[in-house]
Amino acid sequence: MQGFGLLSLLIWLPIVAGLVVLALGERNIAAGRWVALGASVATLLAAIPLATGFDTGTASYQFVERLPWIPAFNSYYALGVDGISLPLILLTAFMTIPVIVAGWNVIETRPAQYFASFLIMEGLMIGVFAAMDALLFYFFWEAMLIPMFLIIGVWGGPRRVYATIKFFLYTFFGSVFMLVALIYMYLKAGDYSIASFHALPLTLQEQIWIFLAFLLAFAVKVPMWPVHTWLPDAHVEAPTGGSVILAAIMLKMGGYGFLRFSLPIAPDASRELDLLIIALSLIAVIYIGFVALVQQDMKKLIAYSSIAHMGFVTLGAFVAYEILANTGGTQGAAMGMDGAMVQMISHGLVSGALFLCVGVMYDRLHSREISAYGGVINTMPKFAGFMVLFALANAGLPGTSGFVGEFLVILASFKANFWYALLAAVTLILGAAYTLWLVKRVIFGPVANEGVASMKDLNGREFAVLGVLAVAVLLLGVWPAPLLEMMRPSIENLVDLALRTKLSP
Amino acid sequence: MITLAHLLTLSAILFAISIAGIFLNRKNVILLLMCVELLLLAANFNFVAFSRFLGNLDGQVFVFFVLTVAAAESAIGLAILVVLFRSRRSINVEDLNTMKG
Amino acid sequence: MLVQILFYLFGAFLVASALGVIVARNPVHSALALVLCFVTSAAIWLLLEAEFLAVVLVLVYVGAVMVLFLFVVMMLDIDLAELRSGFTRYAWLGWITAGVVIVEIVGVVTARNLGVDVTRGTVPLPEDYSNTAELGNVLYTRFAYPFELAAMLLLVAIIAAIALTMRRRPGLKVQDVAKQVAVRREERVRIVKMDPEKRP
Amino acid sequence: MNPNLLLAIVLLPLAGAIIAGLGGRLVSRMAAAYVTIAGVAISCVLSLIVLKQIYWDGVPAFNGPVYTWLVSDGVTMQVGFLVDRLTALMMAVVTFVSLCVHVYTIGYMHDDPGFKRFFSYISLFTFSMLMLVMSNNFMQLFFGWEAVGVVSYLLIGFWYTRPSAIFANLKAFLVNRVGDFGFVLGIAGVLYYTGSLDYTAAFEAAPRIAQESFPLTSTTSVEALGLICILLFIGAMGKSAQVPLHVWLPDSMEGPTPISALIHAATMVTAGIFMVARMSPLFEHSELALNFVLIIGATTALFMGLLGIVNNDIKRVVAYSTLSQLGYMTVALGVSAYGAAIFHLMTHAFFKALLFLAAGSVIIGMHHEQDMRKMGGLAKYMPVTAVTCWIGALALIGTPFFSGFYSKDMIIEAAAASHRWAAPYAYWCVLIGVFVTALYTFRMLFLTFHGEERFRTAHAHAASHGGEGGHGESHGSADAHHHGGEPHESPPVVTVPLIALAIPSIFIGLFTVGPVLFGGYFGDSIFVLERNDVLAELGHEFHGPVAFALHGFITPTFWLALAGVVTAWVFFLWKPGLADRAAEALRPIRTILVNKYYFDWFNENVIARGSRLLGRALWRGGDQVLIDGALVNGTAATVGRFGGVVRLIQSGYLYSYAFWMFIGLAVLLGWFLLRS
Repeated sequence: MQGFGLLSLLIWLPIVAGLVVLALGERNIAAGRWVALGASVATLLAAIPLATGFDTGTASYQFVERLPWIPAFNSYYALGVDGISLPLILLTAFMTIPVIVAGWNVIETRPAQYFASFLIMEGLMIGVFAAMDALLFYFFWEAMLIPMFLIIGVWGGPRRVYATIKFFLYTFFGSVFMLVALIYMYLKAGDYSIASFHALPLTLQEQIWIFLAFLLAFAVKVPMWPVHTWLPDAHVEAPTGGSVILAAIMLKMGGYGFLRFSLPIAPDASRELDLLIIALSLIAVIYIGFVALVQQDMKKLIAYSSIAHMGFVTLGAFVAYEILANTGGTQGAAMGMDGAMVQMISHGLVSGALFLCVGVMYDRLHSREISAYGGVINTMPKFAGFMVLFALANAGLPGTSGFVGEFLVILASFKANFWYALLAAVTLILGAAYTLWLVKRVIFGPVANEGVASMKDLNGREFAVLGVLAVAVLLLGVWPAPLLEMMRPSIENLVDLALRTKLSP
Repeated sequence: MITLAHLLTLSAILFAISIAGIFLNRKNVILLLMCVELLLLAANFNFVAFSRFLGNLDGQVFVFFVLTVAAAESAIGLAILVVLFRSRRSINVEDLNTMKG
Repeated sequence: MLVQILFYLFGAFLVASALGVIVARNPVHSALALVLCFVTSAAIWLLLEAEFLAVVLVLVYVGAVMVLFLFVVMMLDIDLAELRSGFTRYAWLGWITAGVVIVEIVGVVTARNLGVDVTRGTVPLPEDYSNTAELGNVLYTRFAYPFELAAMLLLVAIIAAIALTMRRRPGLKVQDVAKQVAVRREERVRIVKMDPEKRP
Repeated sequence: MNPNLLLAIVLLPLAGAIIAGLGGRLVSRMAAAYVTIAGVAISCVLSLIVLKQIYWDGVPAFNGPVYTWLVSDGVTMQVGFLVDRLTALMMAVVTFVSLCVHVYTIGYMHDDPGFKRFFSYISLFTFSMLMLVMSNNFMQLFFGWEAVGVVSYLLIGFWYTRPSAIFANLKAFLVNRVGDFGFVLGIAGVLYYTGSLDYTAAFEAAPRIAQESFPLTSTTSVEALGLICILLFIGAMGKSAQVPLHVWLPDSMEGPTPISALIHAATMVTAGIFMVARMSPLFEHSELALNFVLIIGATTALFMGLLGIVNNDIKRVVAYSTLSQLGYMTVALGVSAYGAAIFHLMTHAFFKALLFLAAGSVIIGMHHEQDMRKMGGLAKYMPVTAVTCWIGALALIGTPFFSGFYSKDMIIEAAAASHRWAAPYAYWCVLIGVFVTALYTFRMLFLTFHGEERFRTAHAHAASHGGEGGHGESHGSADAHHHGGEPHESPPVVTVPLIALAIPSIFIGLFTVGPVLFGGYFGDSIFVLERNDVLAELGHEFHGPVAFALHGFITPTFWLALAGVVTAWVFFLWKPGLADRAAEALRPIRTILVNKYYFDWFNENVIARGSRLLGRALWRGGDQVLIDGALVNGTAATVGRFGGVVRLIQSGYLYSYAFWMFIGLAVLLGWFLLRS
């Protein structure tokens, strides 16, 4: 029980701070901003002991807290963290600071509420990752939508209402089926704790229905191929901060859900339907890769590239069964899941940074169209350096974090089937194509118009934000060992859970 | 010898005619109210028939109450009619469609 | 046997007058047809030895309600020409459905005898049986409470009808006795001090 | 050999790059130059020491980890060094050529605003190349592979304001990425069979993998080692610009000349050759792969050389010659004469760097004029450049006693001696290649240094730039400022490296052919099966370099080379008109050559435009119409329409309500009746 209350602190500190900022209101927004920044930095500092105190020896939950929440449903306010959720919590804490700093004086309309909603969302997101109780998970999962809905809805671009309603309905539609599955399992298991769900014996038919319910909820969040069309709209219309948080953290909910719920709870159904998921992921990688190639709007292009990258996450998570079928051994299954996890973290950093870059340019020229820019390197050399670095990371350059995840997933999927690896590896070409073509049209070349000529280079605040992210991307690319070491026991435990069968012989 | 079937058939006919009267009529609201009276009469018919054939007086008592309700209903119906006439100058059914969806 | 013939006679009369109510062009004619309906059904009820109700029917309905209808029809100077627009275009559809419903109700009643033996005759009544006495006996004992309620209902109906239709026509010079009595001296008398003036 | 020494060799250029690159105002222009040059110089000296230790002092090869990159699912991936004789040689070549280029750049880039940035890039390049060469596992090899790709991307697009430069660097990076696509699959294959990414594990497992067959589809399966080696070779094709993936090298001439010399002649392009030599234990066990390599190499050697004849941009001619020489090296690899390939790689590095720098010096002299048709008779004005260029040309075409001869002839004879299935085809391609090489090299020499001075008449109609001869050469270079003024010899800081490179171009072959090829220099770093060891057979008749050179005079290659020179002399010096008439006569062939076998057209139209069309179709058709239109907005629209219909029932008329009630009653009764 060491570090009792740390997780609750991590969840409720930002939420309370958000309320304080809200209370401070628009008049003394200056104080509000500093409170917001202080709170997010405090959350990160509070997360440090979580990381250092984390025992990488065991796969069991740590920093566990358990209070009765709704006795009627036998549901507990149970929090705990293990190798899978810890990196994501750290990513959430880490990414909120750049978002707040990025939106410092850029947001004019109702800034207090802007910062408040981000802080509250940070708390809720950490709650999603830390919840050990399914009902609590669902509570945070749905609550998290509201701030995002407001952020896109209030501070978004011209078509924000359409985008935010589409975003909300899409995600909500998916997660309602998940609630049905959770209730069904509660009725069978007696309580809502995820651990008991993992152990709950289920027939194949039940498992398939539950798996499909989870699939719908998480596929929308990932987003997987057919249900992905909300993401480009949401990104295009969201303000810079919103886009960063949406890309950096909210897309990981789907991946986390697959690893935490679908695989352990419905292993046999996963084995039956893994080809479906692999097919969808490969489609996401290639289909979306081509679609990203022809985008004219920078944010849409990066949004589509996130979908392609998240295709790797789902591929990595579900390749274990095919490896078992093909090689008979489980060697490589854990590598796939490692790759999926690292890809999530690195994608959070890289696409978050790319959105910040687009935000920096948007603050100066108020346009997201690629055609509006050209030769930005001439007037903003420092910014161009960062942009090229993040673009290369997005294209998966070794030495940056983008490469680690893709490399591991490709290696693992080769074990499953040569053609999976081949199709997945296509992303090397497509990824480089659309990202560097964007860079060519926007960054390189002669100065396109007087708008670009008038752009000033990065100011201190932006330089700090992008600098921190660049260091993170390079550090994770050059030395990913500690992150993988942190996840190893939990991933191995997850592989055992996923590959066992729940059907009594 | 009159059997229950005869009476029930008769009241069914009355019932159907009154309903037909309601939706066939394009003329005026008064006819509507009259058809409602006729409807209630058909209902009373059944009450009396069953009370007589089952030898239980409750049916007939209930006819009483149906009568009171019918009276109250027609009174208020006509009052509404009068107010309607004052404001609309016509009680043609075709004009009364402001509650359209 | 006579009862049978009478019943069919009255039945026919009843249906004819019901149709008359609907088909009549002039609302007054349809009101009168409705009166005929009530009277014939009272007659049939007499056949069923429910004489008290028959009489009540005639008194209450024909006496009060139909009179009210006629009164309203007469009062509102409805331009009859406009009313004669007749039935809707697809009136035949209406009749067909009415027919279908009749057949269905009869079918339901006879085919699925609802747990009641429909072909039985009426229960023979004892010699000194008086429908009114029986009714009175039952009405004021078991049904006293609903009886009061019915009375209250009628009261409410009366007030509602009056509230709806009562209007003060503007410009009527009407004496308001209450106000006249409540007048005070100051409102009516005013003493004015003036200087004496010479006659021109 | 302690690891810190190796670490120093690798990290010094990196440190120099970071200081020069990110120094900003703290580091002045010249300071940046000196820092990077110092870094590379020290690492060059250290690598020479390592070469001495390995070769002369007999220090055992070093193979150890530096740090663990990551551990995933029992597979430990680490950054580590494997320094044996092969690596030592490569390190020496890379650092020496890089040093020369660093020095040369001071002169060449003297008045360029991106001076510091350029220095940081080339020393970053040296760091990546060293990481690639010295790695002891596939992951770090891939890291070096891509890092080198990125730096060449940055360097080709160095003058980023030139649209043609940024088009060329994107093209280069994407074509390299196509190669890396195959490379990463090869690495995955190695991991699949050996469970680890280290070379040692892979080399030991090679015989076992050779027996296995890899199921490509449920029905067909292919020889496992063959598949892996071909996939790895695809990576090499991307990097060393072999036929289908060669399209980026000519365009990479958009970059400044020093990098054309450093990257696109001496070092980066040879990474592919080095990799295949390093993977010799794998390649040796797979005939399928070696035949594949042989065919690709031979095709590149011959057909790329032909392109050199029709091109008029001096740098592009040298680029095509690099392509064809890379083809020669690949042929050497194909016939299992890995030693010869590396040996040719080394000698080629020197004289090709020399030719590039000489071309660079000509370009400076002609004030950034690259079109040979506007040169001529420069020998009088630029004697040193002319002489060194002559030396480079003679070495290139393989005149006996020059270094080129030893390595190229060795390859030709190895191809002749090898009894591999595709060897005869390779032998003939390589043989004809000698004639073609001589033709285009001396065409270049005669057009630039001899013949009548065309640059004067050029000023008269300076405007008519375009003209025939390789469309797409519109090199409106940003710094092509003034064309006037007499051609002048380049400053010493340019000519000194020329001379420094000219000396090894002549003698290095002579001195090193014996010990390197036949003295068992490579020892265990290159593994060759007995039956394939072509070099061993050649070794028997080899009695010293001089004898070999004399013997060279009577071999067909010498006469072919001479014929090439004579034809070049006839066409371009004696009767210049003859060249145009010949061009007319062979019009159809000429157009094919001018369009570079339509590779560029194919890439741009079929692949690039095709994928854009596919992308637009998928986006418009898939996302917007199908998913968004039908599913998302579609459902919303249908709900709206349905509401519209239902609304009609609320007509407001009393009778219609009654009617619907009545219908409902009728239906219910009917159902009740039917059910009974």
